Amino acid sequence: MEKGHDHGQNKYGMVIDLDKCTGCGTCMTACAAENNVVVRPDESDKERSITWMLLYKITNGKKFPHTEVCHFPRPCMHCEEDGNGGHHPTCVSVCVATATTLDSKTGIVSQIYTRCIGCRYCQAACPYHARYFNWWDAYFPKGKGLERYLSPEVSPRMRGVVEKCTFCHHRLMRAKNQAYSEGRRDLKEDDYITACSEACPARAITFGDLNNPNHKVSKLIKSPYAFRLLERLNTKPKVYYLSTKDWVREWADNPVPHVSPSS
Amino acid sequence: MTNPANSSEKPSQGGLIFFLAGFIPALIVGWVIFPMVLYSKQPQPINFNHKLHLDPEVVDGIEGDTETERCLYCHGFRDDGTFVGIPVAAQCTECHDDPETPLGDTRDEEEFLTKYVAGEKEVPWLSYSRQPDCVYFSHIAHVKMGNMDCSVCHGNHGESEMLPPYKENRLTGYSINIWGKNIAGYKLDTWDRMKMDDCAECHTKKGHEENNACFVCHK
Amino acid sequence: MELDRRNFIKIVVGGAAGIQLTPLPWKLADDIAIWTQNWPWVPVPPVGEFTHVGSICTLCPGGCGIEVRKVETRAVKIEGRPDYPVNPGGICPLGAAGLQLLYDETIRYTSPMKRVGPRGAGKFMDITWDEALDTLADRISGLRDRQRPEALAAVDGNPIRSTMSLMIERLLKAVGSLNYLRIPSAEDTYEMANTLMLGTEGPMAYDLENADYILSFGSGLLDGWGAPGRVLNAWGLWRGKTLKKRVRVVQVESRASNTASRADQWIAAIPGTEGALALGLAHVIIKERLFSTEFVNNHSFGFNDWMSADGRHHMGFKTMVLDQYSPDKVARITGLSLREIVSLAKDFAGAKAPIAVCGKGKGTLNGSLFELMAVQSLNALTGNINRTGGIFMRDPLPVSPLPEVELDAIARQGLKKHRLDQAGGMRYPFTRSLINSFTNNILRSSGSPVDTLLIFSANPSHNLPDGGAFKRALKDIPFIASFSPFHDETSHMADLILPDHTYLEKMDDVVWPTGLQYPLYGLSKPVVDPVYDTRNTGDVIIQLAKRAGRPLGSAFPWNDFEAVLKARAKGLFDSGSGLVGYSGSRPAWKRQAGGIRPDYRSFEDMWKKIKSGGVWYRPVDSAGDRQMSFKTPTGRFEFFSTNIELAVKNYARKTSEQTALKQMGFGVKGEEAFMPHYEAMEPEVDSSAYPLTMVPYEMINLSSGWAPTPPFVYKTLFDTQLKKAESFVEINPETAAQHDLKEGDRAIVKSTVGEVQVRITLFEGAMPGIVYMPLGFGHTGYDEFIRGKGVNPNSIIDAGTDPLSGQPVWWNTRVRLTKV
Amino acid sequence: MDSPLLPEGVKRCSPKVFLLWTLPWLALLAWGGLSAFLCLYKGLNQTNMSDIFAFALWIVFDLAIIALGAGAFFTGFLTYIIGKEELKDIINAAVIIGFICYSGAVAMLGIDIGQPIRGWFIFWHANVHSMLVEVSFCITCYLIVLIIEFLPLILENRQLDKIKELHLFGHNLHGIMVVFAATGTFLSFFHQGSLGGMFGVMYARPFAAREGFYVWPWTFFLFVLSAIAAGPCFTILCTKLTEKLSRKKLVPDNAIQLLAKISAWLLSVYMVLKIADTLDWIYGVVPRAGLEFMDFYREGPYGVWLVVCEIVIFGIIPAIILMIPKARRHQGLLITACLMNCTGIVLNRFVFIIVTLAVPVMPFDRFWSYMPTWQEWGIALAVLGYGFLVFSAAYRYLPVFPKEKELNPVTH
Repeated sequence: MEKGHDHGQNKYGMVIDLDKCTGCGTCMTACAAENNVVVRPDESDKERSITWMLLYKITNGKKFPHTEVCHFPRPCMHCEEDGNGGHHPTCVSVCVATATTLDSKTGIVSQIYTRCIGCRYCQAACPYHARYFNWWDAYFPKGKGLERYLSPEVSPRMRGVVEKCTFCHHRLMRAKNQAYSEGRRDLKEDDYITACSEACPARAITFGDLNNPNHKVSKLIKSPYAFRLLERLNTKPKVYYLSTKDWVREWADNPVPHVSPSS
Repeated sequence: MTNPANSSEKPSQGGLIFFLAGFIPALIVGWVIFPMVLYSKQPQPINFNHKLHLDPEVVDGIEGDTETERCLYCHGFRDDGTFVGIPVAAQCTECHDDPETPLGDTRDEEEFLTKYVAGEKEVPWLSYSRQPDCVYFSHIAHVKMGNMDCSVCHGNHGESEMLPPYKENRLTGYSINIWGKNIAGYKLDTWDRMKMDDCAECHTKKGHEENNACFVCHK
Repeated sequence: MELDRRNFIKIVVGGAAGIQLTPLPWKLADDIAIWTQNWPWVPVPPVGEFTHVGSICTLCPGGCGIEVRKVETRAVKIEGRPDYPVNPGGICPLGAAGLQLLYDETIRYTSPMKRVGPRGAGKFMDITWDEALDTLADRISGLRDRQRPEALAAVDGNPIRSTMSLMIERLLKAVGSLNYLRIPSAEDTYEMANTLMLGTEGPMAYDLENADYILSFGSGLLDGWGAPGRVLNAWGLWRGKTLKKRVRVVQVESRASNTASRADQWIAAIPGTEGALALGLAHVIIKERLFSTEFVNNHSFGFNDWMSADGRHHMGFKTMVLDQYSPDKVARITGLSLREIVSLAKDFAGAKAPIAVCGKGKGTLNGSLFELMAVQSLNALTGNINRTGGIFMRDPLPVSPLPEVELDAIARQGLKKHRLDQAGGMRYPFTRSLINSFTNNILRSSGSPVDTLLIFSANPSHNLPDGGAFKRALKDIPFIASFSPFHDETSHMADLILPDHTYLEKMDDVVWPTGLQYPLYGLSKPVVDPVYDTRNTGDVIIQLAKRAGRPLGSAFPWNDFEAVLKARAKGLFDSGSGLVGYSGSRPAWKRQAGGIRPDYRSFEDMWKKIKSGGVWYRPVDSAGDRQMSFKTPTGRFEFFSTNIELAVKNYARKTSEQTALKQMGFGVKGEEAFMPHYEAMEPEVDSSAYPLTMVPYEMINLSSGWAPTPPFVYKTLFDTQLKKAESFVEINPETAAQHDLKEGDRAIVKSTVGEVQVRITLFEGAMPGIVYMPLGFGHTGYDEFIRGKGVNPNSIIDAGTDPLSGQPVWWNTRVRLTKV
Repeated sequence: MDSPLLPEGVKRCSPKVFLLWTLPWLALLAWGGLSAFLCLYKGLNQTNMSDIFAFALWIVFDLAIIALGAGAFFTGFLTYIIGKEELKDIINAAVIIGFICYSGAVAMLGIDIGQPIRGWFIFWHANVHSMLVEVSFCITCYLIVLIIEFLPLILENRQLDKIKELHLFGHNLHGIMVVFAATGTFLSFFHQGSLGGMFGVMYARPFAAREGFYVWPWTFFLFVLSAIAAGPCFTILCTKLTEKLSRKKLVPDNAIQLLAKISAWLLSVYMVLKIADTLDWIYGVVPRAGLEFMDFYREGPYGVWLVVCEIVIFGIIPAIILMIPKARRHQGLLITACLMNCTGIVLNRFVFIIVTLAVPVMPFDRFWSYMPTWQEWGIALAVLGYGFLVFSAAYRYLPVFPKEKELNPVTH
């Protein structure tokens, strides 16, 4: 347990080791199951299928048999800034109804479904396609009983609002309640981790407080192989990646080799 | 259609009367009728006497220095820190164990034992303070860590002998207890209303503005 | 004083003014704001007390540990179990979405049913369990009365060695039928290879976590092979090390699968030539004398040429490999470069703890026997057997066998009849079951030799690589009873449904997860009460037997399936070893300091703990290292299989050895046949009409086995794999150019047995000349989430026959590709 | 039959002809009505909008007509504040066009958002940092202003004018019109700008992002300029069309010419700045994002030709035509130039919305393209129909063009 991190500022963040990631997709299904993400009969329309965590598949473009493949798991980046030095993420500063904000205490970008009016400006502003609009009513047909696996910790969304990865914020609340009942205010490192990092079989996803030097994430981001997506845009994401492969790190930020991606 | 020309020529008297003819009924509608229409009223399935159950003389084991401690005797916390809320019948039967032999002599207890305990049914209590699904509230954070008394939000419920009828706002579907007892929105006591602004007001007063962040209370 | 326009206006103004002075407008605005947030038809999950139930996942034979999070009685989330030895916390995409299989009512049979519509239409009517059980019991007794017990057959998809599979085999035996069919999987081939070379029927045991060099012959280590939770965790460990110390992973596969494209080295050999490559590597290793003389000399048989008792000279493995598998020849066969082969051999032999892994894809489908033997011989050459970071020769799990069935006359008569599939016979002496030849037998004979077919935990009409033959065969069978909990394609052909619980509602065992290096017994338990009127098939079999009267009833003396499981577990206790608790602090694959004392007092205590913890296991140390008592006839690791030799001689009693080999389906002459060797599997198809090869491939995020793919998982598929109702095949841009196909084009893939329409996606990682089609699409059963998505490669597979094992060769169907 | 409603001393077509004329526009409205119902009842899955194309046809239409509607405030500004008397002859038309454009735009926005019944949250829970909030506020207020500006004209209808109160009311309104003109100008300036700002501030979208002055990216000013450059042209087009259809001269040439001249200058200035901005973007924003100009046009239907069309063909050329007095006096050329000018503006809005969203930002993402559904077209075109109806009705029943009588003396 670390001292003084309850009233101090936390900055929760994620480090994804692309060398370990096998592209199995467990992070995606675990996320969907954890967060009551709606699933429709056809999920192949990638422009409209809701995936808070999404795998992008990239190849090094080399000819057979020198082809290499790598997957980029992409949650919400929970950016710090808007890319122009403004201290709101680009999606937050554009929101008309204050439905999404950057929590200064956790560094998590919230999304309030009952406040959102569905103007989708935030989607246009987000370069990571991390935000998803509910184009349909939640799919829970009568007599299918699908609503029975819904978790009460995350409220299901109605049609016409935007949703996105919340770093499993409800798990932070869960962890706090647990700590409180044990008479603690401070959280231990493992008390609060996201569903994706918990489920990842290859242990590729590490989650923790970037402000806490003792947390694994803080150590990992010091690696020479650590980088962030679109670093050049200065959105200051709190999701970091690790890869020892040069071509992968190349892919993460412009300039890009002019080959069309296979994802 | 009356010809505007001549109507404008004819001088009209008693303007004020006509004005009041609109004004006064409007006031009545707004202050008297509207509140009656806005809220539906429903009695609880059976009565529960909080005062009685909080009396150490009557219920042994209930003693505790503060009233809050006594409340927690039934409305307590689970090991994972979540709040029990309205107790389930199983909790009641720890004392009211035998349907045949009531501990008191009220008809409510009798009904409770025969209808629910014997019939192994839960009592369909109507919750006065249920927040909507989009709201997250941690009792333990407030009561245990924040040392707040139950009464701050729930008032003197513990001293009541009768359960008041449950009133629900027809538009929002929320209980009047969280949606504001006073139709005009005046707040005489802290427990008159439990809306977002009330939570925020208290957070701010206690110097916890950071807890007004959206995700602290929304899920 | 009339109410003219002016006065009317006054009233209105007055009213308007008055209303402003009441709460009405302001309160209303506020309430409406909230009202707009209420969407009554969006479900609101009930709150309640959270609990966690630990169990294991039996969606695949991997048997990973799962922890189910519940709210009151509802299960709301499946997570990996950190306190389970197989998969410390991790889980696979299908396992994480398992609740959708439990709660999606429209893919489940909610009670026993009998068919009302035509076969395949999936129209059923609810019946009672009594009616269902009586119907089937009468049917079986009827067969016995007519002295035709062998006309009862069963297809079983339960993992090999599992208690359920024993129960089913036992039922048939008690009735008097040998026709117990298994869905072929890599496990069957492993078992054969181990029997022949190590002399044990125990499973393959790879010490992956401790190895420092993994040479995988097409095993989809990152595509769902073995226990995914365990293998992917191992991958994480390998990659966790510093760059220099990293475990080297080499993948032999023709396509850049998840595994191949991430391996340190990708060896793109032509599919089906893996065995040749293994022997080519052996050649280099032997030639360069890089093999372990210690092991070869002291613990192996048939490496060098040898003289048998009768004074005849026999060729040894060494001689065969040296003159048959020179690198340049192998290079020609496999399409690899000479340099690649030589350096690979040196790397492999040079590693401290190298493992050669075999079993194609996920292992859902069978492998090739001689290929597996060839790969195993590599492990023998490095002598990395029964050594840390090698492969272990394991005895089967010490679970108690079920007591012998006492048979009545009818049963004894029935058991004298031949199996319909020739398995275990003269021609396929080492094979337990051959469902493909079973199918052909039915299709060939006029009037089905099978009267009643029982189907357990299997969906053969979709999952068998037989070009849809089994589906056709089902039409000829008079009566079919399915025990499937799901509306799968096979159950839609059934006349009677006796629905099983789903894996989250029942108690069932996992006897040694695939490929695990230490003995482990997993026990699943009901995490929720049965959601519908279903029953554990284990219980149903007992009830069925009791209804069919003596002697069947007496063959199942137990009250319920749990009693059977408990009786089996007794053996674990009697072995006097093992643990039933796992802290997670010390991985079971780590060499434990000193012996391990059992953490249970009595059998009852152990059983209680297994039921709650779901596991009994024996960590690596007590493995009896370097104990080299192989249970082969020679007591050694057999490069030269005396068993095969015996079998062939056996067959040759009536004829010459050469004709015997020919008739047994060998492509080689002489003693080569008794040793790991390579046989080219060229299908007799005009290669000008069918210029390409179709190779089905498996993905970790698409179920190719019996369990359906849960809806959530479809989110993980790319729209270059599935788009609306169409699935894609991967081909190399070069091949595409030859057929003037572009990304996204539609095309017909036609084989000699059928054709399907697919869309094309160009993938540099695909071997030119090959069409790669994913397994797991093309369902017609289940519900709108699963039905009508893509095509099923099985339906166009023209399977050859693997020599000696007789199992299908499903990886080299010749096809033609025509643009639509 | 409806003759008592017609303005005095002017000739109008027969009711039958007028009815026939309205039919196609009514049809468009019906189509739009059906589309609107589907989108509100079934949700926005009825459109081809997606998480990629969060903004699409409707927003393009909105921005386009708001830009073209700028004629209203700008002409008002010139007439009442600068005091260009001759424009009094066209101001009414300008106001009506403005009213049509803005009310149409607001209606479309109401359907475009996912939660129409929560639309007012923009004001209830406004986020002051958001350009879109500023837009919404200004547009709503300005719409009210437009109604007020439109009102006196409506009250000049022959029958309404008979009612004394209304007559007085209308007259007084006229008197203080300068106040509203000023307010309108102020509001318009800001929302026209903010519409540009909306895209300029998407700093993480290198295609749209721009630096700027204080909180306003350059697009803010460019949008204002382009709007007031195109607005008058659109007003001219509409009056010309009315003249063509009514086979009458309605507005004295000097008014038209003045507008044309002004927009010529504005357009020229705009083009200069636009080109400067584009260069600054190509050599500033783009390389800083690690990209090069051509990266945006690597794949997909949206190529460099868009830039050429927008700046050269539909920008510079009309500017030149309008600049040359001889040319702009030539009817054909004048109309062509105005058309081109308007097209250029629409193209500009299209590029900023659709292309911005179509080009990938993540290097490994792909290029997308978008095609509206009939429901989307329905709603968009309904605004067109609505426009024609309102304008026709206004022309028929109101003295829209003060000079009409003297230009076309009715001979008995």
